[in-house]
Amino acid sequence: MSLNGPEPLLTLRGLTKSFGSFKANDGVDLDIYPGEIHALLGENGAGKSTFVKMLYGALQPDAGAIVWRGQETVIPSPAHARQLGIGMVFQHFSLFEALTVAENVAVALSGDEPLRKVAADLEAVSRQYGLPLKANARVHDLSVGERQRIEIVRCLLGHPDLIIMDEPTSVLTPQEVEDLFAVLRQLAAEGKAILYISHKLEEVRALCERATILRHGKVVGTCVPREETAASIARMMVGADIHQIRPAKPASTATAPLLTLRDLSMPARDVFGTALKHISLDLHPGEILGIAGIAGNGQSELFDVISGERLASRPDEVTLFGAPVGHVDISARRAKGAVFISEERLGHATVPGLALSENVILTRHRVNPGLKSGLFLNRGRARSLLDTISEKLDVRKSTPDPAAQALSGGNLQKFIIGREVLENPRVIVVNQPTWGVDAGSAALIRQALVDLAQGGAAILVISQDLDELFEFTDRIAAIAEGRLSDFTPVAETDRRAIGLKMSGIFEGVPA
Amino acid sequence: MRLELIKRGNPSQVLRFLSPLIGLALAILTGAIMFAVLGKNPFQALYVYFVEPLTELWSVHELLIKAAPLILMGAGLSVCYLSNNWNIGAEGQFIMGALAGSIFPVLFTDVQGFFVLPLMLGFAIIGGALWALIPALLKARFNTNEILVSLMLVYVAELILDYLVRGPWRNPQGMNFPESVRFPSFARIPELMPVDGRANWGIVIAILVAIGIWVMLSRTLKGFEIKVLGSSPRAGKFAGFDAKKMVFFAFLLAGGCAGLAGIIEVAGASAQLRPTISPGYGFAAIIVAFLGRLNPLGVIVAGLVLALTYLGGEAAQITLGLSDKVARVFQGALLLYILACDTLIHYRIRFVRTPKAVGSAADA
Amino acid sequence: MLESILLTIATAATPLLLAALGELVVERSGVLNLGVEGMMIMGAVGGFAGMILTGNPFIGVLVGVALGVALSLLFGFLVLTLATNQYATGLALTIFGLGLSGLLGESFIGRSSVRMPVLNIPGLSDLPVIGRLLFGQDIIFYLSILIVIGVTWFLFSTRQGLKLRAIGDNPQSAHALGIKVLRYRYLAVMFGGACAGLAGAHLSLVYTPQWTENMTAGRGWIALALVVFASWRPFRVLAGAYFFGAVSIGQLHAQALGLGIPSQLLSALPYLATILVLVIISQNRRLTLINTPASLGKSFVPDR
Amino acid sequence: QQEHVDACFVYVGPANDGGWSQAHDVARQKVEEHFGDAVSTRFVESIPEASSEGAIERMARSGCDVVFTTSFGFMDPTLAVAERFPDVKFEHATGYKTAPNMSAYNARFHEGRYIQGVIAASVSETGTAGYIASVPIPEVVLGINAFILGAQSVNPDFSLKVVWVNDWHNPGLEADAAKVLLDQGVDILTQHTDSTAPVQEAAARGVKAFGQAFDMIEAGPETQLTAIMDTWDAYYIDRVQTILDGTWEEQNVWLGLEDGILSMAPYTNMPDDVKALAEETEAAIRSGDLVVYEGPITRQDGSVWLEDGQIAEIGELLGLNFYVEGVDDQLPQ
Ligand SMILES: Nc1ncnc2c1ncn2[C@@H]1O[C@H](COP(=O)(O)OP(=O)(O)OP(=O)(O)O)[C@@H](O)[C@H]1O
Ligand SMILES: Nc1ncnc2c1ncn2[C@@H]1O[C@H](COP(=O)(O)OP(=O)(O)OP(=O)(O)O)[C@@H](O)[C@H]1O
Ligand SMILES: [Mg+2]
Ligand SMILES: [Mg+2]
Repeated sequence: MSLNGPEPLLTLRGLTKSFGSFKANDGVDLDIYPGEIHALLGENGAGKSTFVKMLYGALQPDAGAIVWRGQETVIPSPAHARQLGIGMVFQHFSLFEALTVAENVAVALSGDEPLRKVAADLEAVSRQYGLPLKANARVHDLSVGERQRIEIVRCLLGHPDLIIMDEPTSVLTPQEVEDLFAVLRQLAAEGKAILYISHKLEEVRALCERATILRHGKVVGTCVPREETAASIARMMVGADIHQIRPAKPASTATAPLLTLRDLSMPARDVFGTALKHISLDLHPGEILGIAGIAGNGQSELFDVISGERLASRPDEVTLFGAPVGHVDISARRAKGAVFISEERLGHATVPGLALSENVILTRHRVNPGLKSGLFLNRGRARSLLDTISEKLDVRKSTPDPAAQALSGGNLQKFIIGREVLENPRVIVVNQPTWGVDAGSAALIRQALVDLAQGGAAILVISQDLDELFEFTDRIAAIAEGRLSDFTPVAETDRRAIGLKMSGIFEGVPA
Repeated sequence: MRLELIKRGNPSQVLRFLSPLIGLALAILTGAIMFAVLGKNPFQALYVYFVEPLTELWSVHELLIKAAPLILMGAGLSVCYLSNNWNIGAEGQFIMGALAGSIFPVLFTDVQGFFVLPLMLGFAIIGGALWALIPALLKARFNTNEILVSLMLVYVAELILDYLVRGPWRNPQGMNFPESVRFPSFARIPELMPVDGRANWGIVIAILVAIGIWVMLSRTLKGFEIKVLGSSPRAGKFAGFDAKKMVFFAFLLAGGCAGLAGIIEVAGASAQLRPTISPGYGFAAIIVAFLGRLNPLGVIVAGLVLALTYLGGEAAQITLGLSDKVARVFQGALLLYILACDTLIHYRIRFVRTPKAVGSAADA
Repeated sequence: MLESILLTIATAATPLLLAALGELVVERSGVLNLGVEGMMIMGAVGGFAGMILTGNPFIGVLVGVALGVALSLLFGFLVLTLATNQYATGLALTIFGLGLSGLLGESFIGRSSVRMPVLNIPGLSDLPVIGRLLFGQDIIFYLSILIVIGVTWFLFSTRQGLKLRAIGDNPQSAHALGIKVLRYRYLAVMFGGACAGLAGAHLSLVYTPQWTENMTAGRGWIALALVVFASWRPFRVLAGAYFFGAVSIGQLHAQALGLGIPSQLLSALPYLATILVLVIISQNRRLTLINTPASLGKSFVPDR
Repeated sequence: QQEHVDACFVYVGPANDGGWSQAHDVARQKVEEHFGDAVSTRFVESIPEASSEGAIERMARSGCDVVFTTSFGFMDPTLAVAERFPDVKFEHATGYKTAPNMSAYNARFHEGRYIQGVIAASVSETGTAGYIASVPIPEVVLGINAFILGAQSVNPDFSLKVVWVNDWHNPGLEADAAKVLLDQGVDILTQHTDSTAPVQEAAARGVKAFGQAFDMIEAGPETQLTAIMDTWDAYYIDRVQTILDGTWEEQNVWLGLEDGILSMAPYTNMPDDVKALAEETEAAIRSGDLVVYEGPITRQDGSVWLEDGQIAEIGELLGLNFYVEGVDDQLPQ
């Protein structure tokens, strides 16, 4: 149990960090004891990643004290943190695609052991904790789950006493999550402390002994998660009640589908991509379909071919409103009344350096006639659209028309959703609608989608977040290695069954 | 002590305007120091460089003659660089445009009349564009590095020109010297104000083209497309823009501009083909494009500034006996300063002390 | 005769090889330095000036290398510390280097110099055909071969080389792991400057022991092409440099044989060959995708 | 008559290029030395032919009494400026156009090349020389022909290998060309390009070579046979004097060894009998007893160009673009 040692392993006092005039962390206090699994919770932008990066030496605090094993310490670099015995698994992978697994591990080790020894060590550790890895595989050939294992093994090879994990489960199947939890419990039993960041409150309740909650860079409370409900923890994070989604009435599938895929196959884009194999689906008006799956199993390829960013090999592999569009480009598909919301917010759904109003033009120039007059752009119109979007979806921004990169992740996602749904699209394809978005914003986004379905739109949701899919979709399928399973009504399935499908175990067309 | 960059959420609009001016000021300061080191009075030298060439009308005409090709090519190259197409072969496109445009006065000497000049301009645009098409095609089709291809083609174009004026296109009455016939008056770009100086309508064409490109970049969907594909190709594709088509568009536009500049040079100031027809305008245009911050209106100013450094270089040689290399060092320094100052638009700069490790472990 | 033709090719290839190897390391770290030509010409003027002023060609080499490094530091400050556009900065560096070398070199034009001495390896240099080629050359030639081996060993067998490749692949990740991205990149850029400077010194001390303006004559650009040609592998750079040397010497042989092909066409051959090879190489998508440093040409600003 | 003359020079390359432009600049300095305070000089260097008119005009406007424009490509721009500035005198080198205030001057460099040919054939063992040529213009073709004519006067079977580098000044390329020619077995090297690289290369292999534009003996102390030296000072001093005297007149001259506009560097590194033969040949050319382009001369294709005793017309020579017999190369047409 917690508090099993009188001495905390790590004590933080008044840790403060500003970016420019913005205080990301403001006087944060925290104690971590050996052998405990400690959750760090908070909305998007609450300052969790900033906080742990300071512990790992990747950022320098502006004020405050770090006390490690009773001694006040400055941690100037990650190398120093690793020497002290602090290891970290990053929210965004810090892997090198072109290198092998062993090289990826060796890069982060302090010593100068030969690669062969590193490879042997890592295979030993990976066996010990049940995280199988091949040392000579190249990362770009690996699945996301395997990549996560590299991160963890790399961290463990430094023999840390404190392990920081920033949202490690967002990319794992339920089965993999359980395996990971087993590893973490084993580590805690060995006396190591674990600082665990997650937005998945049920997981936190299952795993963590204590939780510290951040809001706007300040500690707003601590709790024992097991003694709380997900809703009560969320209330502490947001400072208000989380809105419950009103589910849509199940739609009838008697009407003609608005979007169909028929035996869609597509070779891999390049050596790093996934091939799509014989995918079929029907999407009816008023219906929300969910596709579960671990990233890297063909989701982005599927999204690209439905959106028309990549063309199908035959026109009738994709139909929209009954017309074959496999060879029609993305603008024409939008013009028909479909919208596409991609998972990558910066650099795909938006241009980071352009103002939001220009980012409105980005996907709407062919659809919204008001944005152009003759050859010329109508920027005033774009700005007024932006105002409407901001109001409807509560997009919070520092100036009236900032660059896309100046928005926080959750606000940017709200902008993107608002931009796409403004003109009541009839088909919506969305990839990872709330990935990394906090509970409050996520609820807002999901409600907006549900309302659209209620109004007769057909919605396809691709997501790695099973909770999300179970919360607001009608039927769920899973994608694995480019193959798509059957859709099952939500009421007739459960997380375990979908989890199995996500690992590629399902009937269907042969691979 | 260490210098650190802090990203601004929003680019600074004030500095967007000020940064080239700061760069210019720093370059002038460097120039002054360089003059002092070379034993010249820096104030007098700066006067000779930057003011003297503007004090006489004929000299202003010379300035316009030099500025015209720089502005034309700089404006075209801006579109290339904005869209992330690294065309550094404008010099070759300039030459090939000049060659294509010269077909009429050199080969079809009996084709005469007012329509010849427009035909020459048209052919020059096509010639420059076709030469630019090669790197575009190789980039779009085979993913071949366009920097290297466009540069290699400069050497090839120079050799083609050399071959033609020494061989088949040599003036039959020219004592076998390497030059073409002199272009007859109907094949020449008319001079603007012949009483005052030699400047021709080329500068007017250049400025009009630059303004046209500016309108396209800032006001039209095409311009938006150029910026989007340049800064984020994936987002551009998502917006329905075709990156491959943009490769062609940018190269053809820049090549056409360079070709037009080529014919303006040979049918304007020099009136004939020679083994070398450009004193490196195609490379100087790269400086012009960046000096003008890839904005065609800025390019107009930048073209004039750079032309001034050429004239100033000549004036400094004649008046002060300063080597012509000084002008070239100055041009390079100017470009480096402008680039450095551009950083201020997107980043705040701050000086920090490196933190020192304290605590249990040995210093790393 | 064959031996001396090979020697001629080796001399033509050595400066290309050196400059390309330096650039290879720079690009492996994710930085694109288009200023090779500018650093090379500074190496040439530095090498010659150092030799004239001290009478010692070896000091000349050191001065050439130092000037190459100095210019590369200017580049590094701009693109690494100030995060300027790498393409534009490299171009500017070339323009600046060509101008500055002209200014610095004014008083050295027309001065004659001693050629870099040849270091014969006793016994071996008398072997037929390859003896003088491999064992009877100047120190810069030996260095060029050692650098090929050294760079290969460094990149693929050392921890620092691994870190350098990791940075070229993904500087964000490297930074998160605590690798000092900018420090590595600075060192790589300086190594590139040193190699370009050495290549320039070869031109003004071995190739043609004299100083003239623009004497690099576009070799820096060829070196850049060779890096792509070699898909970022040191031994392929070696092959590419000797191939290019052979093509450019070969066209002169064709002329001297009086084959009657227009000399301009023959002169264009090396450039056309470069384009052709670039096209062939870039067609192999898998090869380029795996070897191209993924962050090449993109600025990286660490957050602290 | 006037008290003071401001003489100005426009160079195509750097004033210290070690070749063509430097030769003019050395002559300019000799003009200053010769006249002292009576004459001042100025110059602009590295003026690209493509955009020279502005620079020439700037000179004309800045108060020059005479402007020497020293590259063929300056011809038409000089003419254009001359028309606008009738009171300024212009002197253009190596062209053929003149105006009332514009003269043309050139040197019969081929006289020196004939002597080189004589020497080459006398000392060569292989009977083949290598010739590094710059760009195919009549002057260079005349030089190649004169060289082979001189050589054939000693050894009728003498042959010549030519490599064009398409540049006047490119040390690297010139060195490569030298090596290639030496690798192909020539044992004499001559050049019509400006850098010392070929002489250096020849010296490195102990092969005899001729210098160009300057005495390049430093580059090949043991191997340079002689060099054609561009000595424009004789002409420049002469022309400036006519301005001081008020007797300047437009003219079009093609001057030779006898006029001092070119001269031969000391004959070195050759047997005494060869040296004597060279000196004899030079004297014969100076005296007019020997005319380089005097028949019988056969074209490369075997057809007769000049009958026995027939002397080529100046006009034809100035525009010559074919080889005579014995040149192992083809000229682009
Ligand atoms: N390098 C930086 N420069 C400027 N602002 C930053 C920087 N890094 C983070 N921020 C800002 O600081 C705040 C806290 O960010 P942080 O990444 O710590 O949040 P988080 O709690 O981890 O959020 P999430 O749940 O989305 O991961 C955010 O508003 C973010 O935009
Ligand atoms: N177990 C250890 N005990 C003490 N010092 C160590 C230990 N392991 C590594 N170090 C030292 O810690 C420092 C950081 O090591 P590391 O190899 O990660 O970084 P580096 O190579 O110095 O720098 P960079 O991260 O930029 O490559 C090194 O100076 C290393 O000598
Ligand atoms: Mg975070
Ligand atoms: Mg290290």
